[in-house]
Amino acid sequence: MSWAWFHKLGSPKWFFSWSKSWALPLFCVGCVCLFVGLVWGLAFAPADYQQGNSFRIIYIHVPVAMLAQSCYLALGVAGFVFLVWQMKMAPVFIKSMAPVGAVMALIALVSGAIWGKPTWGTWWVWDARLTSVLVLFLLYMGIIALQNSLDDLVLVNKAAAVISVLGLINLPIIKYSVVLLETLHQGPTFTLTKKPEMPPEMWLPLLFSVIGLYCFVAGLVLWRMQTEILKREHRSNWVKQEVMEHGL
Amino acid sequence: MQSTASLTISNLWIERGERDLCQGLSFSVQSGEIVRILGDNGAGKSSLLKTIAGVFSPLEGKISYVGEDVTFDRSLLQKDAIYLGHSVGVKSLLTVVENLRWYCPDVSLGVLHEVLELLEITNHVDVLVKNLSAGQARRVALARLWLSNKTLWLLDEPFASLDVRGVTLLEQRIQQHVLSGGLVVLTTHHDLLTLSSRDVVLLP
Amino acid sequence: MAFNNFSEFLIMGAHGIYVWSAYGFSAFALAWLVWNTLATRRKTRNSLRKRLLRNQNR
Amino acid sequence: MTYSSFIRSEFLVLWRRKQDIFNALLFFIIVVALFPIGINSSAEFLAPAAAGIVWCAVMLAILMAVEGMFKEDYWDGSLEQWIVSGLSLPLLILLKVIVQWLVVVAPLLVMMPLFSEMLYLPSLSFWVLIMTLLLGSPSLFFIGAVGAALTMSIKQGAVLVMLLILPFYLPVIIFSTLAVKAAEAGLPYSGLLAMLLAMSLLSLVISPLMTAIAVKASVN
Repeated sequence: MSWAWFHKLGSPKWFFSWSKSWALPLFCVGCVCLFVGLVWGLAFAPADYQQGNSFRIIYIHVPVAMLAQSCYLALGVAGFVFLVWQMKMAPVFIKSMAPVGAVMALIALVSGAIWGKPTWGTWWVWDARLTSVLVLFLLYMGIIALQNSLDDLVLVNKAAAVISVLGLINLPIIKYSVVLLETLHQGPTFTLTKKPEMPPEMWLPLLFSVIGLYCFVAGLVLWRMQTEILKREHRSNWVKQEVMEHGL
Repeated sequence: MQSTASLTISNLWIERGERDLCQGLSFSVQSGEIVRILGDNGAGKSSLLKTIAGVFSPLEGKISYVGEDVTFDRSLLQKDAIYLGHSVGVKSLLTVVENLRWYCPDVSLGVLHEVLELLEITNHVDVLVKNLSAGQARRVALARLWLSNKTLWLLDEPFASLDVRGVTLLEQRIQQHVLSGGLVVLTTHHDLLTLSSRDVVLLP
Repeated sequence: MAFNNFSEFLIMGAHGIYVWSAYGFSAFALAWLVWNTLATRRKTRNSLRKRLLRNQNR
Repeated sequence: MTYSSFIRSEFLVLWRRKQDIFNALLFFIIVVALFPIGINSSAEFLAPAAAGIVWCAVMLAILMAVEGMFKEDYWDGSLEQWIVSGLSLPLLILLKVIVQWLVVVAPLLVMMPLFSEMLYLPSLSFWVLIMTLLLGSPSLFFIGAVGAALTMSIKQGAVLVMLLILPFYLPVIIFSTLAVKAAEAGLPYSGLLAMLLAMSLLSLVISPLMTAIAVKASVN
């Protein structure tokens, strides 16, 4: 296997020009898929026979919760890559991804709480999944706070990587530990091994909105990374050219 | 202490935050030599010493000590070197003797007191360092130069906050060290009174 | 379509308030994220360009 | 510098700073006392909650003790001396954390019988509580050391360390209190104790390495 792509990814200049052709299309595809999925789910999918129409929150809740976890996984991997290979793009990625992940976790928490009210009759229960998403949110906020309070760039990079890697190691333990607390939450909607229990007209829109949100977030993160690269590489000639040539 | 040693820096680049320092710096130090690093504020004198000592790694370049490449693993050099930075690493909650015992645990009490007498801090042996003056605390740190038997000395502004008497003492010690085959790399704003040194100038 | 008319769609069998507030919050948060991303992008580019022009004039 | 002279000076410094440790213990006592006074002082409430109360207080007290563990070394230049000493930095950090653990946890354990009486802890779960403290607290110190190292260059870093580190402490507190509850209910609890031990061992391996990275990055 060729490792050329890996080294290319490590170069800010290459990454910048590559991401320029991907960010907008990804974002647009994401928006369209998300729109299709949400409208389909909100207006056309049949109501759940137990939960009625409140189950329609699933079409935003599940994608967002999945992303909150995927983002954290990605942060941990990026942190590891940085600590082992000193790849320059990894801290840029962490810096750009952390706020996005935090917003995802926050939406998951809020939409979950709102969904809980009609379903369980309470806004909040100390259930395994809710608690672990709350912890996830706190972890994201910790990373962001740490990055904002340190001012030396070398230290910011290392610190964010260290805490991301630690979080990645700890996340399974946290999940395992909170499972031991009581659980009210329904099981996972999608698993790789089993066919979904929902009828297709219910899970197909969900699939759309999941894929849509992934693309949406990918586009956003690419944009944020571009900004971060410009900030960090502002002394190099290609950035000067880039800034002067393209207005926005 | 080794009788012949050499430190060679070749094509060294150091990155500090936003700036590149020591762009492609090369020099070497042999036994019996004093090298004085000169340069404006912010030219990277302290960073250079820290890089040699292994506090951080250079962006590019090679550091070799007694013929071995130590760029990636500085432990060979570190076992044979003393580094004194801006903050000297003297613990304010330990007494003078405890501080020196921390750094040089193998020295006998007799030698310890001899050196303290030379440095004129005998009266304060059992005083916590936080109760000493800045100059006295500096002398406690400098006492390591008398107590340990290392070849390479990396001294960042060693004369800072020393009085005239202290400066003379330290210069004598450096001279003595160099004559017995030691290597000294130092930065200073003072003019060296009795020592002759080779200068390496860092351009910003 | 799972609903007969638009007002039924809005009410969602008494669950409308929950569904729409969840979606409202999500839309707000996502919109903030997009706005924040684009705004910092614009600000960074502008400030870099200004700095560059200032240096050129000097 | 050698490993043994390092350990000796660490003990000495901690001894000179005994007021700090004493403050952390006092803080522990006050937190424990808050629960009966603030919520409910009856045995029916306190007995089942005792392990949780003790663990919350222990966690906060340890966090207080650990949060600034590298600050002084950072400002007086000792960290640089550790790095250039030619000794292994992770090993030095490991030793430092172990010294801290001994000095803080030993008095906590000594005070435990008193607190178990004050909180009406059922006598059969007392030793399980002690076991959870012994097995679980090392990981609190190791994780806390990483947080302390990451924030040592910030003058007012205490709140940040809490924000950063407390989420990582959750599993320890969950496993510990569950173990005590299981013991009270007569269920097997050795699995939970093994979990605590595993976490302490895992953090013993990972934390010194991560802390070393943070220390090296902070000394700039």
